[in-house]
Amino acid sequence: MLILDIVSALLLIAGGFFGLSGAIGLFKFPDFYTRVHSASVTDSIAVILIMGGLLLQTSFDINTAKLLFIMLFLMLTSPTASHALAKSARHGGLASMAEAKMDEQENNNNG
Amino acid sequence: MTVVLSAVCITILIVMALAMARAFNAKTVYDRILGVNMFGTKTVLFIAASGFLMGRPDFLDIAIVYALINFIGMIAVLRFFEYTAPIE
Amino acid sequence: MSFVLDYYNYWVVVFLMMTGFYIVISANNLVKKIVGLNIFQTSVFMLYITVGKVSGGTAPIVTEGVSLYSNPLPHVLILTAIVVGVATTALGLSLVVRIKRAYGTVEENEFENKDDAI
Amino acid sequence: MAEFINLALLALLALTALRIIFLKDLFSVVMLFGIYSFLSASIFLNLDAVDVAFTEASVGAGISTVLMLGTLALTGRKEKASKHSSCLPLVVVCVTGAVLIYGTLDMPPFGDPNNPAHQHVAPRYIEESLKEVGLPNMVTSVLASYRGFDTLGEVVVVFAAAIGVLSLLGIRRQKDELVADTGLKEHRVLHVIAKLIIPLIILFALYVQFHGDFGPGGGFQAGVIAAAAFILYTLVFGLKRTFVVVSPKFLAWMASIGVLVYACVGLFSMFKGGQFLDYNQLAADPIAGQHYGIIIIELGVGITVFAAMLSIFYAFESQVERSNVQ
Amino acid sequence: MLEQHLAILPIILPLIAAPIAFLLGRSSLSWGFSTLISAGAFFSAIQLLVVTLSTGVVSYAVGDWPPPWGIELRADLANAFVLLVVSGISTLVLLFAKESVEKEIDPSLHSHYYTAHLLCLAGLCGILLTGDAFNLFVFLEVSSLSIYTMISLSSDRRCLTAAFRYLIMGTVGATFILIGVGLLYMKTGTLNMLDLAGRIDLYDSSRTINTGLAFIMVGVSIKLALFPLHMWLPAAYTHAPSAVTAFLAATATKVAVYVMIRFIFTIFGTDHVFLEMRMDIPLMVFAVLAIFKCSYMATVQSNVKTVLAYSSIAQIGYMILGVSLVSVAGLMAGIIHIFNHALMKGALFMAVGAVFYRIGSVDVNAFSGLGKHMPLTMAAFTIAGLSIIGVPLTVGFVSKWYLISAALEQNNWLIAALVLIGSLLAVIYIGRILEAAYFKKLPDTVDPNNVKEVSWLMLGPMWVLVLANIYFGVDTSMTTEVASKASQWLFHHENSQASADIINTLVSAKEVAK
Repeated sequence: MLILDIVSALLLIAGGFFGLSGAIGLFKFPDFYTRVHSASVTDSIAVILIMGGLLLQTSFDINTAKLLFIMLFLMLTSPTASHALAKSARHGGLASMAEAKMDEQENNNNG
Repeated sequence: MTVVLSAVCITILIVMALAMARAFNAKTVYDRILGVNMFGTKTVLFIAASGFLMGRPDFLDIAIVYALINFIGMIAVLRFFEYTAPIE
Repeated sequence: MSFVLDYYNYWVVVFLMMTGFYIVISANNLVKKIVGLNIFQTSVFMLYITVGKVSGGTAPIVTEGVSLYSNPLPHVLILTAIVVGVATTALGLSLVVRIKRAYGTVEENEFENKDDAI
Repeated sequence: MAEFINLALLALLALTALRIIFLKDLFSVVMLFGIYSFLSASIFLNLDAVDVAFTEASVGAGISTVLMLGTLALTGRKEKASKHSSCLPLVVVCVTGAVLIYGTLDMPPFGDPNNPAHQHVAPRYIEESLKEVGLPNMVTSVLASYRGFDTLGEVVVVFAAAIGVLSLLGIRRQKDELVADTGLKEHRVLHVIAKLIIPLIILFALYVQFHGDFGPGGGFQAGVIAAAAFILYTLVFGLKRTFVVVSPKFLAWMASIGVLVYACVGLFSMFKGGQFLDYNQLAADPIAGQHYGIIIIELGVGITVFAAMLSIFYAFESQVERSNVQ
Repeated sequence: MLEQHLAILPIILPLIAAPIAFLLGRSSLSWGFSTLISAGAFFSAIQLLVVTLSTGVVSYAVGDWPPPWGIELRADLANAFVLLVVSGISTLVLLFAKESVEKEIDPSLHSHYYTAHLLCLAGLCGILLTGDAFNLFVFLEVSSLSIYTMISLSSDRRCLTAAFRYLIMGTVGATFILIGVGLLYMKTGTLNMLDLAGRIDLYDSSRTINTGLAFIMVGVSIKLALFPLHMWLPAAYTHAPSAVTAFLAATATKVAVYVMIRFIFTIFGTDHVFLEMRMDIPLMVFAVLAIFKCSYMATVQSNVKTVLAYSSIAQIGYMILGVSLVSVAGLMAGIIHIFNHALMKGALFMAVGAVFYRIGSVDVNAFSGLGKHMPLTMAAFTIAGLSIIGVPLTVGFVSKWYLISAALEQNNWLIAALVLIGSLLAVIYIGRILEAAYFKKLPDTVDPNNVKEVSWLMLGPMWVLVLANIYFGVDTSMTTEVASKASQWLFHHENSQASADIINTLVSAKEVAK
């Protein structure tokens, strides 16, 4: 029991850490696409870790099933949402940092 | 164990606050959407973790609803955003 | 201090209610008015739920080993009120859509005729 | 810890509300409203109101937000600066707020088990409902049985809203060639994932419908979640393809039939010699009668809410697609 | 079998019929069906009034759960009387509506209209009969949502902004009521009105209860369009379809007035509201302001529907004035005026609807020469108009008479004089329209051959109301008897009854707790 608790605690703490780092990335990264990257990748790992940690706390009953369901659901939807968002931004003409720089250079060259 | 769970809950709350801050002040509207989405997924985790913290983990149904609604909200934002003005 | 602890919840809720109410009466855009109305109502729901809370109690679903439950009655009332709220919101928003089509604007100060204004 | 979480959530809530006042971009206003709704649902959860949290999350954050977004797609997303002064509203609000604060001063302290609200009517629900109605979830017992008449009224409100929205906006079938590109056509990944998870959502809706007697959930929440599944389908694939699955005409019938199912349980119990909505009359054993009654009326509620919410969404979505085509 | 269910029939009949009317779909089918249902509700209301006249109170426990745990319906003389008006007017308006609706509303929306009408009727009956404060909120919203729908059915685009304004104000009002009820619940732990009445007495001077009272009063005032909160009413009445205006003007605000009476007299108690909180002073001030300001506004409008809408607000002022006199006679005048005003305004708006049906406009100028071309309609308008002014032999006179005598009973000469002056203003605004109708010629732009009397289906309900105006103006025994009994009962009986009931409830609560 103790080992399970320790593993669970470690997973939870790691999950919290990744979540936090993702949130910081939301502010620190230079352009939108890198920020999506930071948010979505850490999101997935945090979901796996925290849900995993909580799974070990259950006594393998309906709650375990529900946790697995949430995990499956989030693993399906969260990257999809990020993907769709990035795609929309691309579609809507939002430039990445590199492109913005290139545009700027072109402008400078032309001007 | 309670200590760890409390710590995790507080961490997630901080992450939620940060995501909210992003949603409050964003350079582009996409950033705002990103913040809102992150807020949603983190709330799911928060509900799940706080359920265990409070000792009534049988309310995970609500976390499922959150995950579901968050996704649908995201899709709706993207869908209807197509029709409105270009980026800020 | 205990006075503050006993009441802070009510005060925050009152603050939220008034924020929503302020948006309803001051917003120029009709959609924002509806958003304000929703905030106002949601905060009122929070007042009810605050009333229903019993310290140390848990959710009112019978479970073994639990003897203290929170009060289920406010929960029932608010379930009803939430659904009523979304019904009103839906109707209000569809009116906004029609107003946009009929007048070309949803800004309160842009209706040409004073009688038409909201 | 619960107090701390409560305080933190309230603080976030207050910040969100304040931010909404000053934002002029309505798209962001609506998104923040979604956050507001989520946060308040978390507070409900933290204050033990699981069923309310369930409903607020699915109705407030889900349906309301989607409808608002749909409206914005039709009306534009910028609020123009208002010219008239904001003095009078501020005065009105301050006076109202001051009166309320004055009112709080005599309120019973937060969470005290000796408050009058916990002493008078509620104890019977808490202590007797398991014996009298036979369900562990007291909220469902009170909602469906003790205060079943309220719930009937609530179903009728939803029905009335659907009638109103349909009369205002109507659902029009588009001509085939015009609706070639509705839905999020570009997003291939989304198509696959949506097809994967929609069955899961409907399964979950059924679980919520029939598990409401034992845990959080019930007809309203189930109806809304089922509607949400079809809303997702419409958002991704467009109205035309959803109409093949669930036609608006069918929904109109469903919405009416749900109300009738509910009301007919009441009529039946009158017919059996009891009062309106007296489920004890439905079977020889009162508890069994209560159980049948609650299952049937929850089904009626679920049907009406599903049909009404989905038709309301159809009405908005068909407007959006129409204006987009033009 | 139906005897024991009398108290719930007026609510559930239209409630169950509404979805059926929607499914019927065809205009004439759903019209016929809803008229029948409304007539059914009317007959059960008559029966209910008869029963309450003999037994006093009819209590009905929905779901057989005893109050305060379940929801109780409680019919007494006062609400059975208002119920009679509401269901009666609803039936007449539905009869009238067929042709008017065919002219004014898009054919595909007719079944929506009848459904909304039935839902509204169910909501209004629910508000009147329920004995539970939260249930009142639910039915308030049922009726409000269907009213917004009905207003917005008109083809005039201005109905949309009118409906939206009403929706915002109405929802704020309803939310205020919700806050008030919440505060009361917080302090008393109950929602049943009788139970509340007894428990509020225990906390007479609690700040929470007083705040709750204030919020409920403001919320209800918005719903009944008391003077400074009336902004939604003129636009809503002006731009709604004629049949809807006739129905609303005669019922919706009256029901809200009754709600106010109920909250004041049976829940909070006169001592608390009037002696302690001095609510009678603001009510009286606003009522007098309503009478003058809105009667004046009525004299300067060019749209006849707007004139009548402002006149409605002024008339609501008379009702509230009666309540604010804090006497049995004053309350009785208020209740009589609820009944009488429904008769007058119903007839007036039906006549205006008939004019709109023929002319397509309701401007004062459009009435020119109609006295000759639509004699029956204009005769109806004239008689109902005289009733608004308060000419003897009409119900308007009866209302004014009782109001003035109630004021004089307290030696309040000022109020009596103000009521008389208010009537003079009514002479002006009704007179303008009558002048146009009888002393001006039909404008040249209108072909006289097209302007003829409307059909009997429209004239019939109108004249029923007009004859009722005269009948109840001459033979006042029925209305005054019911109103005086009701007001005496509201003033005295309920208090003693409540305290007796509360003791019983407390005893049984203890038993349950054991």
